[in-house]
Amino acid sequence: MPILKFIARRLGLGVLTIFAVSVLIFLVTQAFPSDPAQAILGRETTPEALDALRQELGLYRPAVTQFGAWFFDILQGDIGKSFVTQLPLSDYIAPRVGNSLFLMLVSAVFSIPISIAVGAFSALRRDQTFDKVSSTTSLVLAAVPEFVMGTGLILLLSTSVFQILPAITLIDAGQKPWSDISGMVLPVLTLILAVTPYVSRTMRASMIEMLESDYVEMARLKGMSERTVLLRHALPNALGPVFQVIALNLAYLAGGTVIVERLFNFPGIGSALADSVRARDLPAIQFLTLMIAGVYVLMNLLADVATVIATPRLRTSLK
Amino acid sequence: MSDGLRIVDLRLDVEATGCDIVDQVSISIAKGRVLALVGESGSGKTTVGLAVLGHTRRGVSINCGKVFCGETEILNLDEGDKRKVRGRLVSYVPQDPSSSLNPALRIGLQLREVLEAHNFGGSDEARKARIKEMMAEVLLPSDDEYLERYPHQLSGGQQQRVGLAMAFACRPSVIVLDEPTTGLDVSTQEHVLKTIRQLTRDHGVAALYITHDLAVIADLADDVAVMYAGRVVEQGEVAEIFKNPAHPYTRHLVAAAPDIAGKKAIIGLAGRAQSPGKRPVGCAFAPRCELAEDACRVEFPAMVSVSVRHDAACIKAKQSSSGVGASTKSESTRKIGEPVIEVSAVSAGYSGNLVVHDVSLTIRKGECLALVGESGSGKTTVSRAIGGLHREWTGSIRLNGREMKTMARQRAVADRLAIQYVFQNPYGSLNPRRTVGDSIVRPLLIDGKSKHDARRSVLEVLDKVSLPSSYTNKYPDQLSGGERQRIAIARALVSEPEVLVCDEVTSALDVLVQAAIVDLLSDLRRQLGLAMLFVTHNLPLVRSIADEVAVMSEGRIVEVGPSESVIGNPQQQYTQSLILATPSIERSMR
Amino acid sequence: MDQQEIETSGLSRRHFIQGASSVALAAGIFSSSSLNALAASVPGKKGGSLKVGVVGDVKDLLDAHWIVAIPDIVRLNVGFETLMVYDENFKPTYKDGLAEEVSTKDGINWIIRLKKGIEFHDGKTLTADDLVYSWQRLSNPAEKHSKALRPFLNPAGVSKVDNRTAKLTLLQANADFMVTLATYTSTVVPVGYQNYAKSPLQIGTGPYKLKSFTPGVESTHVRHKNYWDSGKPYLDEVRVLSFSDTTALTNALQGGQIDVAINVPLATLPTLKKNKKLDVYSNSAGKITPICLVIDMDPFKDVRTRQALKMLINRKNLIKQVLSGNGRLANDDYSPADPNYNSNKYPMQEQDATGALELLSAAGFSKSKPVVFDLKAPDDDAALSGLAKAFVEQVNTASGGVVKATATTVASGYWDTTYMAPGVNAFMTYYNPKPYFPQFSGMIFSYPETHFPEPGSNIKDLYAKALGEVNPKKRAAMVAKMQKEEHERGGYIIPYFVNAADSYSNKVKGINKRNSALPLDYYGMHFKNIWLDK
Amino acid sequence: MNTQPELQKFEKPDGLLRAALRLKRTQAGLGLMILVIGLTIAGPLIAPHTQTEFIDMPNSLNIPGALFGTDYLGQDVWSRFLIGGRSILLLSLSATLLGATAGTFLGLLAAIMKKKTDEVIMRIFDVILSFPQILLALLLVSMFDASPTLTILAVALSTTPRVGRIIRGAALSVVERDFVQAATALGESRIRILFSEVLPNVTGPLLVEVSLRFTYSIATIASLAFLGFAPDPTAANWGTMIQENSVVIVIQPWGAVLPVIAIAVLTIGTGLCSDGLSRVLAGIDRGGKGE
Repeated sequence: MPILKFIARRLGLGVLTIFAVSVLIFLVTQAFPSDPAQAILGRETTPEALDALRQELGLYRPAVTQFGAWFFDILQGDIGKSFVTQLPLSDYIAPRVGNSLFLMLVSAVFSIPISIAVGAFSALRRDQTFDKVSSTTSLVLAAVPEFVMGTGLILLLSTSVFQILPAITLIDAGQKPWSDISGMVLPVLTLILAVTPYVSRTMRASMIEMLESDYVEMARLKGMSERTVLLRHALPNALGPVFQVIALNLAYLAGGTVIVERLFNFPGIGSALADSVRARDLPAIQFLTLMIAGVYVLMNLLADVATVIATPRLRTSLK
Repeated sequence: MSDGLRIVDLRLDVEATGCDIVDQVSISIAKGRVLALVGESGSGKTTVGLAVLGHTRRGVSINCGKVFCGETEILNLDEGDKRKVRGRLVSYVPQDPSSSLNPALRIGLQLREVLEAHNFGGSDEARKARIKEMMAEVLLPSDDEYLERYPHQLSGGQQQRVGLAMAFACRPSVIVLDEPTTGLDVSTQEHVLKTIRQLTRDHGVAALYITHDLAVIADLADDVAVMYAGRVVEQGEVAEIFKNPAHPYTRHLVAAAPDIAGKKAIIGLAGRAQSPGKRPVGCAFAPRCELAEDACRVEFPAMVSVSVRHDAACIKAKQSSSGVGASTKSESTRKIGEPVIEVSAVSAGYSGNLVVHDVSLTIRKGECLALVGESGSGKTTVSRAIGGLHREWTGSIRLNGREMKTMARQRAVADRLAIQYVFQNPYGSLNPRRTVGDSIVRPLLIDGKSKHDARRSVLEVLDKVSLPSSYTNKYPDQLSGGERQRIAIARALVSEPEVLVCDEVTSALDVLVQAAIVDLLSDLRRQLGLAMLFVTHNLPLVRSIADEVAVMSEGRIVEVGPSESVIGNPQQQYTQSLILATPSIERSMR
Repeated sequence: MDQQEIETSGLSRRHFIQGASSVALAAGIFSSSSLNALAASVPGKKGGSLKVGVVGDVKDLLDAHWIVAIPDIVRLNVGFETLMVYDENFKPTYKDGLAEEVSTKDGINWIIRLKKGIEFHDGKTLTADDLVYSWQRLSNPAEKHSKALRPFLNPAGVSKVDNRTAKLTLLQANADFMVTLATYTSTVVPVGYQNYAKSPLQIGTGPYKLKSFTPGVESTHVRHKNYWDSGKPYLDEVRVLSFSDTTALTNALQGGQIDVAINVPLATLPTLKKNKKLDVYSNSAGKITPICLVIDMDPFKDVRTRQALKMLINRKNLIKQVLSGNGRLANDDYSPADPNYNSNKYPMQEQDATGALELLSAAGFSKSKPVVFDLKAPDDDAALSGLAKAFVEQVNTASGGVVKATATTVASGYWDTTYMAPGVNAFMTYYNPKPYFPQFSGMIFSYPETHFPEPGSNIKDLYAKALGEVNPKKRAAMVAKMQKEEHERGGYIIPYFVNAADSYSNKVKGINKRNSALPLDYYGMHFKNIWLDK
Repeated sequence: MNTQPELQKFEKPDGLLRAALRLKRTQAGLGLMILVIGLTIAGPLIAPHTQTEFIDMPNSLNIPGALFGTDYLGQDVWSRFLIGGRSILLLSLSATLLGATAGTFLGLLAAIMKKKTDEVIMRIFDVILSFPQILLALLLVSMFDASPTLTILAVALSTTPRVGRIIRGAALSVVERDFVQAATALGESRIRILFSEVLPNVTGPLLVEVSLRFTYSIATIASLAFLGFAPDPTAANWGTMIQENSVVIVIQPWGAVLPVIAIAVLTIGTGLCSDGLSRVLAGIDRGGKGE
């Protein structure tokens, strides 16, 4: 089964990348100026206590050993304790993963169909009003930074102009991510506005390319109905390149949302990272960055596989 | 004999500018006959072909005219009806099958959908049967496994056959074939042409065959329409056209077409047809026409009948004074000297697997050796090895007895400059960001010549390739294909090499230009006593330029010898089949 | 950072009453407090869940005896109670405390008797053993929170008398140890208590029992069914939610997503006050945000530099600029509610550039050789970073270039990496209001932030003597001496007293609007007085 | 006919720019950019007050001499706005240029060296690309400090592989072209081929990518400031301003609104420009790349 071999190969590559990523993260956090032990005990401590803790944390071991220990613990699913709370990180992160996942799902469920539809339609109506409007809009939206967009939305919908939506999300611990729907409107909206442009523009471009292609012209010359021409000949081939962008954006939604989550106080991994950075909680920073990078790698892998499966030329040429 | 296809006074415009691409085109084709629409690239052949199906490319619109397929007028139909007609009444065979078949769909489906779209055969069983039938007719296996294949799993020839099957699927009465054999090897081409002839005759289809290859026309078509700058300048029966072409342009075409069985000197014509909008008033060919007089520049000449069913749009059509004199160059002045290049036992490959096996060649001073073969025969690999552009090769290549290193970079400057390479695609072989002058002068600078001398020799060499010195400051994309190829040759010559390796140098050019370039090359060889390796898949051309020919197949040299004898009476079975497969005007006229 | 404050001072009753009136007049809130007393007397409706918002992060912790940031103070107060509680005049009272009676004859031996029938969250009855365990934990030298208590008490000094009575034997006399008993971190915990990091089981006697706690996110506390104060608490549960910043906090309050917002930025007060649905209460008891100059480091080694800087600032403008006017002038001193406040009657320091410049040039500074330092502040509290920026701007401008100060706001890890870190010579901190002695000890023993006093100073002995001194006149004299040294040589610049502002939905009832050591009068006395009017 | 696409692909760079400038969107984009850049250049000169000077009661509007009132610290919003664009612009510009240069070099190198070098470079790119741009920057800046140098390096680092990939892709198709072969046949040195044959033919894609990256650099650097990681927190900075003043946005919106508008206008401007360029370059416009 060549496809499996291909997936395996890509998987291997992904694992290698992740490993390199983890090394990078560890190097950066190792170079971290202040002393973890100090950070844990605060300044209210004795040299003895510091020394003891450094021993306990294994800070006296050579960096390689430390890295190895850290990496294998994570492999075994033990992501360790927070430096500042001394509590197992999993308790802190697990619910937030759920929340972020939900946020990502909701945003994706809305943005992806919309963007594909918009992209395809403006490709069909190329250089007509709809196309002009939609492409300019998406251009503008793509350019504006999320926190600017988010602040704008807060101004518009929850503070200055209208007060119809809560400016922040409140998901109580133990509660399901969907417990505060009204509070999720703004973050989701911001993310949709941030993601849709890319997908729709890619969709438009590749759809136009397909519509220009010889075989679509041929299909027309064969007397295919316009519907068949679009749905059977143009669309499937157009989707290929879109997978890549969708994957990238999903990955972004899953972890690159630090700003948006912080802006709306959304209890996800993005804001978790922001907090950990503020508190200089090394284990949390290390794990979260690694996890987010992992999602990126995984998503790209999925995209590649999807593209291969969707493209006979590639699929059949696998060995 | 009732008309299958009748085009009346067709005109198409560029929407943006409103100037015509195609004008005053009237053609009629009887059922069961093939009319060849011939012309250089940009003459508007394809535009006409598509218009027959009521289709235009983006930005082009049909201004006026009528197209009758049998009794049905196509252009007045609304989109829905056009769709019903396309593929059913009139169908289309595209130029490049590899890009015209949907890569994502199995060929079986792509065949079936035509039938379904026109509800041909009524039942799925009937359609299945029809598909098998069609596959058989185009000589392809019709088993399900084969129908399950994707286009990219088929060879070029097979893809084109699928294209044909698709076109004939619904038994159309009119079919448009747009250069369906360009890019196919001669043997494949022959089969495809056979199939086309077969199908059209059997089913009484009126076929519009668009091409630039006169030999193919002679081989296949019943009638010819010659297009120049968007207008039909001459039409009539094939034999008529070839025996006494009336329009100067047609005469040039015929004179420029190399033929495997006929004369070997070919005569080119400089310049190129003007693009839509830039076309002169009156006869568009006038600027290139040696017979042109003021009257030609006033208005476009009307069609005059030359003889029975043979018309030409030229005021001088009647007077059969050929303006095209045959080549007057004396052959005697050519003298063959010492071996310059000795290739012995060269094997070459790509990442391990060999594509060239133990090839040996010798090229003497002033001699032109043609290396012919179908695509994938390894001829280019050999030439690249000689040029020092191929990494993976073993054996020995000697220049004047000196052993050459593998890659050009490892060779001595003198040796690099002694062997010069001219590439197939003139559009790719010049750096678009460099002026012509800069491109040409590089070799000299590498040679360490002073700026001043370099500049002088650049002007000299431009003159050699008969281009004005003003071209030094032009950029490649301001030049025509022919001019670019001249520049490429100039760059090769500027360092006064001993060996010139020409890799398919004319394949991207129109026939007139091709002839001109071939002319140029022979002249240069004569003047400079160059040793030349002329790599080509075009056998007819070989007769016109080469003294010696080496035929390659599957990485091996199958036959070597003087071109006359090899082409005239080939010894090897492969060579024979190759020559037989090559269409020839002479042969078909006999 | 108002870290754990074991207070080792005391003041006799009478002085406190004087102090009371002074505070009351200063704050002018007699009427309101009496009104609220009435309001509080009305029995509230039962049930409901109260959402309390506070700026916090993953550093949030839960320990009955130790706090770092505001969320920790709130959570501590929901679940744990002290033996005595300050009233609005910082006078320790038995009401709302666990002690029935506290007595001493010599100021060394203190007898503490517990109220009857007090139950822990787990149903266990409070006994002297728990008291002993609590005070041993509080004074255990191994625990970081014991620092300020060490001079007065060690675990050996804690003993059980009978089932409801325990005895604390101090290492030295302390005339008014009661203040220590009233400090909100001196809570009573059951035998074997450990902090949340060690055990999620947080058993106390408070009106609400911890149900769940996620640092940086929230904690949920449910009603303690057998709470000792009859009829209370009213609410079913109290939820303390952490917000990433004050913007999110105020947005949540205005969006009605939370009922109470602790410590809202003063800049937002106008907006909040305009909001009909909200109630704002600001506590003017004397919270301070000192600028700490380390006195044994350059350029502050020279006392004239310290004095010059104090003269260079325009305190009125600082109140306007940083507090939007919500503050009172301070003269680099503290504890305005204390009867001994400003006993030397120093005149308020006005901006005096010329005087300052004379001092500086005398100290050898000039435009060419300016006073250079970098003032560090955390970026997440506008009260601190704002003051730092405004202060720097003022001294630079006023000194005409003789002072070249910069302000750096530290984005992350300020309290670990910057505050009091070696090599840092100027930084910001803050303290909740409290009487003079505990504040002094906090700044000398818990947090020698400015490294005050200078070598050879006897101010520490003076402090110890003053503690033991029962006679108010003699004590006042000693305090005056101490304050003189602080005023002349101290490293703190305290330009004003901050009004700590809190805001809550007007559905929230039962909050006693009076000044107190903690916001909202101890958060409505551990939230037991608060009820929701639906 | 069949040569049309090639002609397009090989527009000369000046041709590209000029052609792009004929598009309305490019003109508009350039206009917006010039507007904001002009503001950041002229701003500090025309600012009525210094960026830290105390004007009046914080968050108050209609104060004489303070066009848009005072911010959370009683400073002049208008002056801080005028001054606060410069650092963002300078930082993001230098970060983009640095990243683009590195990316171009590595991309070309990968394209022409092929085999191992290519593999190694691309893998390294993959690793960096596994981080969202803001994440990588945040990680570096928070671990050390938000000094200008580090900020530039952090953003440049995340820009390099993105530019590199594009350039490599463009270069690969160029390297295959015959004129590069011709140069090889003449025995030109690799470096010379890289810079005088290949580079001039990828300036189109490069230009587009750089303008696109510039947009993202601005966004990233502003976002960092918004998160509190500005090189100089006391100095006026649009990102910081939004963060500082959003708490009082209801009573005094300008402190946050002005910078919001400015950043939006700037990024939209650069966005329009890059889109115009890419339209011209590709004939049809390409979609944006994710993140």
